[in-house]
Amino acid sequence: MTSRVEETGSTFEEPPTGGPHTGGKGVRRLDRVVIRFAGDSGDGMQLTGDRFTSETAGFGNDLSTLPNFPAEIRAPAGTLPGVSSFQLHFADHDILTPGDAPDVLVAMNPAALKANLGDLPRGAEIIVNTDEFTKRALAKVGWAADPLDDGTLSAYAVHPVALTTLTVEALKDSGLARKDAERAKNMFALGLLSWMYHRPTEGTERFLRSKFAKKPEIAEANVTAFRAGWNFGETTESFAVSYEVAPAAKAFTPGRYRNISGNLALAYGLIAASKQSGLPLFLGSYPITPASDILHELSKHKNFGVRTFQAEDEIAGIGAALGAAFGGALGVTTTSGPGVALKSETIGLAVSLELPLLVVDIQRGGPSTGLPTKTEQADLLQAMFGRNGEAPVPIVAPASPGECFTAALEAARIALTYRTPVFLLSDGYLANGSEPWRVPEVAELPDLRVEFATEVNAPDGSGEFWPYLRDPETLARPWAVPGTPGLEHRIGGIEKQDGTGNISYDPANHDHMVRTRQAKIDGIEVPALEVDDPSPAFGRGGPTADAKLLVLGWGSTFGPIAAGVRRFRAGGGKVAQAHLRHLNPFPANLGEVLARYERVLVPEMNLGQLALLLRAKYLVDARSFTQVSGMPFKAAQLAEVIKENADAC
Amino acid sequence: MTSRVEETGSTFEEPPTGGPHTGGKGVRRLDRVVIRFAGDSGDGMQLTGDRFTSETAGFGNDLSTLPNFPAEIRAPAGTLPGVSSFQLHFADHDILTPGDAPDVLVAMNPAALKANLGDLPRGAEIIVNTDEFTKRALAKVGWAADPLDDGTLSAYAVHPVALTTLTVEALKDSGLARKDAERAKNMFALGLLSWMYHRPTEGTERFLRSKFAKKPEIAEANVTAFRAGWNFGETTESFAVSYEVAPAAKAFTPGRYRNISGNLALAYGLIAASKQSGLPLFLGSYPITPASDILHELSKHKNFGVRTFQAEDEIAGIGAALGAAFGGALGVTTTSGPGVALKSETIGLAVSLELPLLVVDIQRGGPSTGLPTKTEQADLLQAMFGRNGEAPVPIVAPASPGECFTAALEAARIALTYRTPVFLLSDGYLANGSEPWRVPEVAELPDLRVEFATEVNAPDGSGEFWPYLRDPETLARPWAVPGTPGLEHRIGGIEKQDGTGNISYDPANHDHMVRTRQAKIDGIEVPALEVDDPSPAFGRGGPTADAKLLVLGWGSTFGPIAAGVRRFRAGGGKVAQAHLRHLNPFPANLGEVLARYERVLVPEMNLGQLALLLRAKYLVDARSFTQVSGMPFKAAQLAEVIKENADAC
Amino acid sequence: MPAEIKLTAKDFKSDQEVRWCPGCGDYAILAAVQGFLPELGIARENIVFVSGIGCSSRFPYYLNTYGMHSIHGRAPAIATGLASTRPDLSVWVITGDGDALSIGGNHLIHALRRNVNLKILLFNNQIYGLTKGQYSPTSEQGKITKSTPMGSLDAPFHPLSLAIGAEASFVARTIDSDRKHLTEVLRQAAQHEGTALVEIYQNCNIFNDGAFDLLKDPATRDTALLRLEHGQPYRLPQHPNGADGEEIVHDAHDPDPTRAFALSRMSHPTPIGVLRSVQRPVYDKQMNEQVQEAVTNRGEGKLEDLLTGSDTWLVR
Amino acid sequence: MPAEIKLTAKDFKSDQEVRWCPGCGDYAILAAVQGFLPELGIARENIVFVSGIGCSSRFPYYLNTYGMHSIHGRAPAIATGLASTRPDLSVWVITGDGDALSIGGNHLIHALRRNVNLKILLFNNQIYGLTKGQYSPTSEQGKITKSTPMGSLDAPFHPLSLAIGAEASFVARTIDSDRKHLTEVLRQAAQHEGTALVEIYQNCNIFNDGAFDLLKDPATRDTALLRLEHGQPYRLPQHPNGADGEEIVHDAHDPDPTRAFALSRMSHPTPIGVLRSVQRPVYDKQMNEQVQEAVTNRGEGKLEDLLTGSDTWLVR
Ligand SMILES: Cc1ncc(C[n+]2csc(CCOP(=O)(O)OP(=O)(O)O)c2C)c(N)n1
Ligand SMILES: Cc1ncc(C[n+]2csc(CCOP(=O)(O)OP(=O)(O)O)c2C)c(N)n1
Ligand code: SF4
Ligand code: SF4
Ligand SMILES: [Mg+2]
Ligand SMILES: [Mg+2]
Repeated sequence: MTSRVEETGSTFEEPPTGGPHTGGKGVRRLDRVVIRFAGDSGDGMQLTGDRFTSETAGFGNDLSTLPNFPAEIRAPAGTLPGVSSFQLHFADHDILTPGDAPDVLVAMNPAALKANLGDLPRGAEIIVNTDEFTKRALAKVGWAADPLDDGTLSAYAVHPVALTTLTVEALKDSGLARKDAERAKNMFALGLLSWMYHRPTEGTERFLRSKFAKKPEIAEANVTAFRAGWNFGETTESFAVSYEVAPAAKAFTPGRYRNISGNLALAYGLIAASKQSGLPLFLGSYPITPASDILHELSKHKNFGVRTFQAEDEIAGIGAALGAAFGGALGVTTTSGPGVALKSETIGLAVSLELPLLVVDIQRGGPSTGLPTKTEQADLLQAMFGRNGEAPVPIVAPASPGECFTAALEAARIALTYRTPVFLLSDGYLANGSEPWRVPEVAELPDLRVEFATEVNAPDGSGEFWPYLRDPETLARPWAVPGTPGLEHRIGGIEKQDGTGNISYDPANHDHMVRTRQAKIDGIEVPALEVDDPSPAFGRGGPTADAKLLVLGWGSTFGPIAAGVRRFRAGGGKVAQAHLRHLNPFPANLGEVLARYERVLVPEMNLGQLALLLRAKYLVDARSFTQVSGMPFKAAQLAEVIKENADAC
Repeated sequence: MTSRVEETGSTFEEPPTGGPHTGGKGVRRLDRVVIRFAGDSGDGMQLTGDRFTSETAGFGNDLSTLPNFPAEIRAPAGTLPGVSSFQLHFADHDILTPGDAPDVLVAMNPAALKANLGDLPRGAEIIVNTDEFTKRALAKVGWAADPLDDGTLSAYAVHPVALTTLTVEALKDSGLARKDAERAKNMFALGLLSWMYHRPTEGTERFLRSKFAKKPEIAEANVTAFRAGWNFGETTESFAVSYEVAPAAKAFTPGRYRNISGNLALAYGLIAASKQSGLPLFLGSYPITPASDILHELSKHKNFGVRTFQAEDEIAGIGAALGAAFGGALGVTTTSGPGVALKSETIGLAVSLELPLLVVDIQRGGPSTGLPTKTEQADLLQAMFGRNGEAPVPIVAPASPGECFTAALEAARIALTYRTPVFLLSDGYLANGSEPWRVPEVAELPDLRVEFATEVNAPDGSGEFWPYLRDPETLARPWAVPGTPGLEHRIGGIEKQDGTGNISYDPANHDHMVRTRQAKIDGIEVPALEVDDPSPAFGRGGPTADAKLLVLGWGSTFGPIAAGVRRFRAGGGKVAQAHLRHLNPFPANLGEVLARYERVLVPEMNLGQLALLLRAKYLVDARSFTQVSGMPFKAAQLAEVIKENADAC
Repeated sequence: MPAEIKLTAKDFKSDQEVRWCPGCGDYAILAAVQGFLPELGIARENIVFVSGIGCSSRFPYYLNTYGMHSIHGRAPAIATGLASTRPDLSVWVITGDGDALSIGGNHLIHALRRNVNLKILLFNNQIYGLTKGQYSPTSEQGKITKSTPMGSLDAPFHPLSLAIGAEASFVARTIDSDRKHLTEVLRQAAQHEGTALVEIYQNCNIFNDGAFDLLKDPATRDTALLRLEHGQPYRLPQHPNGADGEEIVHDAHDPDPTRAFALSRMSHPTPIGVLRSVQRPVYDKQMNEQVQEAVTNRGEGKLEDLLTGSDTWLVR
Repeated sequence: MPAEIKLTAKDFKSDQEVRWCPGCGDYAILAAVQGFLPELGIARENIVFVSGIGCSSRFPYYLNTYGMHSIHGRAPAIATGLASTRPDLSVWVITGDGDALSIGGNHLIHALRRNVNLKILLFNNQIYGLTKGQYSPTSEQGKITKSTPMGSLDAPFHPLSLAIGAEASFVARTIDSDRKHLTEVLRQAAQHEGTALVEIYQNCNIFNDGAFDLLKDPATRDTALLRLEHGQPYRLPQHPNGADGEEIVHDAHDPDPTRAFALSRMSHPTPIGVLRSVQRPVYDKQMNEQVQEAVTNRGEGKLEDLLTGSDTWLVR
């Protein structure tokens, strides 16, 4: 998800050539593969996917992942609601999405097969754990006959493997109880797939040994199962060929890379912001899916001076963060939509106090409890307007997992410079999805140092300190932290006189303050919107672009939109693409960009929230294309819509 | 504020003629008067104003009032922040606002005089309580010299009266301590003004006797002071003339009238909705200014089966109301902006549960604690969007105090018909302001009876009950209340399968449910928007109106806007006016109405929230005129803006 | 409600597939409740279960009664509105240690103070289950969890101490695995007029497995548990000086909550059973009595009279 | 903080005009606090007052220290964040009976449980003042107010019982008009490490005048009040049977909260003074110790290392 190379969606092949590691077995080269691991919530599919991902990342492919699991911790074994899956797309060139449809499905039981079959294109390979295809298990998902031999799968290339039996067999000397031995079957599957796709193996073995350091016998069992899986592929007849996907060398700008998920990148971004600003990081948070992992990650890094406070509820979480900000810390609260609703009143207080504060919303399916583990973009208008009175708050939104890092720094910049709460809108797809990420040099990071007020400032020379005397440039008020002699002052949520900050019911002053708070946010400097428009004329001061359609998005839809745009262009289509990282205020050039195109298409995972803001502000007839299914867009689907809209121009 | 007669703003006079009740003193006839009573928070100005209002209402004038008081209970005596005032506009014709500027100011002390002087037009009459003009009192408000004799007031007609002394004098035989006697000085002032404007007196005397029934000596003292004030006007030389303002006969359609404030009308509307629906009324509420009076009023009427629950906080208030709704009650919660913010999450649950619920927001100055006792319209977008996920909620807004009654019934109609939470947006100005109100016949009131589900309904004939099987017309789901045999079911905030209501994580179903909930709200039937456009062509199927400007408002700005329109038309200007009572969904004809005019002007007491919705939905370049001062618009000011905009057409 | 209803546990099973982790203590509690409900002799349609959010709060879906799976921490507030308007119903609240004591703490203590007619079953597994294992307000100090890698710092609540401090009229404790005891406690809670809080020690075998093993293991439980029964004697633990603790006859009805409070602090042994059960005015009952009284004294409200009021005039 | 600071009450008066009703008990408390603060020997800039919303919560405006007038009920949460990041400050919370016990109940009990280093002054006037006189969670049952014309139904909280039930390490009660006693209690609260809850009976002469007259009237107060001092004996009230109540030596430091709880229930006489004051780990202190420990064990975090992690590869 780094540069802009073609993504065709086709999978070309070459005549088999013997690869080093195979005992004379056929090897094929592929440019990209989409694999989906699927099993019970208890089968460890997420772990399996994670491991395959790190090996793949380390190997140098570009990749993108899509974990997908139920809200229940362990829905009952063998049931459809209990199915958990992990999809991974990796390639020898840069890619943008986890893939529309799997080329390979690993199904650990009938439920996993049934739940995912619908997504498979004909010809896809299926690896099934035959041990689980018992009458009872089949009945549980409403299969009267066994799909493995009633022709249900005739359209696919099926590899039946007795994963459980083979795993238990491989571990017969491990001394483990059968039940425990069976647990390792996901590692057997991982080993098999690692062989099939020539993945490195050391990392996984290292990982298993450290993960189970306290239970060495378990560690060994998993390693053994993992190797057994590999050898099974290598030696048995069931698998005739294995596949090579070359590293995506040209997809990456030079540098050191790692694989990173959105929530991890966000946590790192917050720590970086703390370092760069020189302010201690304080997180006040209440656990909620899919935001909890940020709390978990930050609580690991106390040696960075990070303080994490697991509050009694969301209101206390943001309250404590605001209190910490009053004391001079970088105050952060992390949550998801329902938590934002609860924080609304306190966000309004922060607007009135004009203190820096980061409010991180990892959006999930709504309304209400909604779909806690699924993704959505439907909190944009809540972030814009979800408070009493006129209470504007800036909004930034990352476009990819890796961008969550920079978004955190940018949110901090705005909060600290303008003394305001700032929303960072991520979502479940970015939070749990991952991609290769170039590790930035610390030297590249922005300088976020702030100056606390240390001197009295009353213009009337009274020698008083005026907490609301504003910087004429930014309209920011001074930040005088407790402990600073002579600057003792009181602030609160009641309307106050501009300048002195004293309580004021004066009508003219209130009107002035309302407009000043708005002007401060409207005046925030944000980078101009970049447009990807290959039109020859474009950008070189020539006439307006010859592409007539602009596709404009925000947040996690970047990948699918860009992939859709590529496909359309690959077919010779003309379209421009732009993606907003700042939703409030908008980039200054947005209006002018919109005006350049005959038609503006806005794909969103909501009912058209950005479109509403664009229409209201620029009176442009922005067209919404919306999907609110809890799942990301698919590239093919967007390519279609882009075509329709381009043709209509 | 009833029909549509001219309001010129001029005050014509006639040669003095002896009126019956005056000892040969001059009497003048006026068509309208604006009086403002001003004093300390402790001086009882609100009570004084209320009494003058009822007498005036009973006398048959049209009237409109504007109470204005600080957030503190009793800010310290004699200080500017402590000043409390009550403005009353009454006339012999129908009027729309409490008046832009007072013709008469009653100032009980220097602070009251200083705080209000700026609002007085030259020539205005001022009645001051000279007893309070001591050095200390003057110093308190920063007056070195006494404005009564340093020429400060030369532009006005000043009546210095020793109100305190005269009151104490009048009560010397009452046996009251001087301190208590002084307390009655507001009644002395009321008596004096009642004489000046020929107000009836019996009502006030009856009122005082019942109010102080438990303390007869206090009652008598107040009555005595009241009469003393009257007689003072009648007998002394200080007042040469008194004024008559004839009843506003033609302003009122025939019927029985009473004076009513917005909060009282709203409380009555809720009780009426309960009666008309046959559902017991349950209010779950937490006190907050300016909404508390609805809680107070409803708690008086338990004999209507009304249950009021003073909750531990706003969240519990709406939670309890929602629980009551689940049980088959008419559930209501009342609050102001900060409370709405706290209720956001539960409103989202109500959207997901699709249960009827009324959320009443008496808007006040924001953001945060803001200006608790001042008015504002800045919660519109919070009501529209202040929840996680796509969670549409209908919104109704009354345009005058009396309309709060009908708005409550209309909100109940929508909630009960469509099984949805509904917002009712009133504000501080409507809540505390009052006007004459024609008491409706119960027979005129809408029939709000609902049918609870009593039968299983599964289309598959399974004999099950499906809680989300919708009415094809309204898309409303059945309301099956506990206690109904055979319809046992479970509902919750997690996404559910349409029809069965079972938990569902199915992507297609979620997309379907999100769109269905939206379609249900979009499909709500609301009355078409009426346009007041005197253009000859207009309405009679002729070409579009010849007025080029449409002034469109919502909520409490109706009065000032209509008054402004009148003034502009009085000057021969052409302008159309329309006022929205439904903000979500909009009336079906709104788009067509907007299209008819060259320009649309939207005055709001916020930064343009309705304008934003109009621009987004209709791509019309609606122009905002905004004032966010905590005070209502003035007619003159709007007449100006209307003129500018009309001229620009 | 029909005079004679004969229902069985099966009648209270809903058609929904139960989705807790295999081995979760919630299964045992569900079975016990389904087994107990028929005893109440209350028709299914007159029973309502309201829950918040958490693994435990999925409970209502599995019962064939009316039910609401609401939002996190708010069930007591929602149930208060329902119980206040529908005194004919038997209203139960299902909640977890996070749901009831963390985000929902305020609603819980106010429900207890008001003594609304609710039966609150608090599934205490001393962990946040649904969000995958953060420490909760009942987790022991120093607990290592995802959110507290160096150990939690907060002193846990004693839920029953908090309840008694909040004027609770009925507080009890029982254990998921002891069906007989659990059922007996439910029986007494159901009979109680007003808010009954029942803390149920529940094993989360995924994120906090074995938290209550000491109280369950046949080898240890007899010494680890103090079984309270009203009117029966119990012995206080040994004094530090080795002297025997005094023997006390348990009086659950003691108007003075002090003893019950002392019991709520004990951990070795851990008292189970009904610590406190006293009669005092019930909120929803009184609310409805006030309505009745108002009707009796002032007559059924007439809308005309209300709207007209006292101060009107006629326009012809 | 400078070694030697000599400040006077005047130094703690802000330039803001005090806006309470004439005669409000808040004036006396303000005077007492301004009179007491110099004693602390803490520089003004190192003292912070955080309040919620209510008449009482206007308090910080009148003190020349740092202050925040926040939102209704949330002061303890906000102060927790401040105290946790700034252990160098002396953080005080000002709250009312509605602010602390109604909307703010959850934050209060959790602050007490955590034992954050906060001094919480709860102005209990048993009424909602700022909203003009509705009953509060401490109003007596049956109270007639604007919102309860037929009398309130809720059993009031005993704030100190609730606090003790919530694991409070320091609870005390005093009276607005008794400056000497109020000051002495503030003194002990200030010395306490952890959360100190001080309930101050405060007269609202507008909406609940005379609520505490019995405890103030020289004629009645000596019998109506039970003045507690650590180490000093007090006598329990007479038994119903007329027998004298036993004499007990007050031990505020008793680790077992049972006796303090019993005292918190007493009303005739009403105990004032410090009911409970025990040492236990302080939340913010521990939080900072964990940070220290992490730094000591793992060294100051290095951003490069963090970002790089263990699993990287090079692209040339
Ligand atoms: C407003 C809100 N905040 C947070 C969450 C996330 N959440 C769901 S359940 C839960 C806590 C669960 O713990 P507990 O109440 O003990 O129930 P258990 O799962 O242990 O049975 C949390 C924090 C939520 N759903 N809603
Ligand atoms: C979120 C919110 N809800 C309600 C209110 C209204 N309100 C302000 S103060 C208050 C209660 C005041 O009572 P208390 O806390 O006892 O303080 P007091 O005025 O008696 O000192 C209420 C309900 C508010 N300001 N904010
Ligand atoms: S996570 Fe724990 S509490 Fe939740 S269902 Fe699984 S075992 Fe039960
Ligand atoms: S209303 Fe009561 S508490 Fe508030 S300032 Fe006045 S007297 Fe004090
Ligand atoms: Mg739990
Ligand atoms: Mg109070």
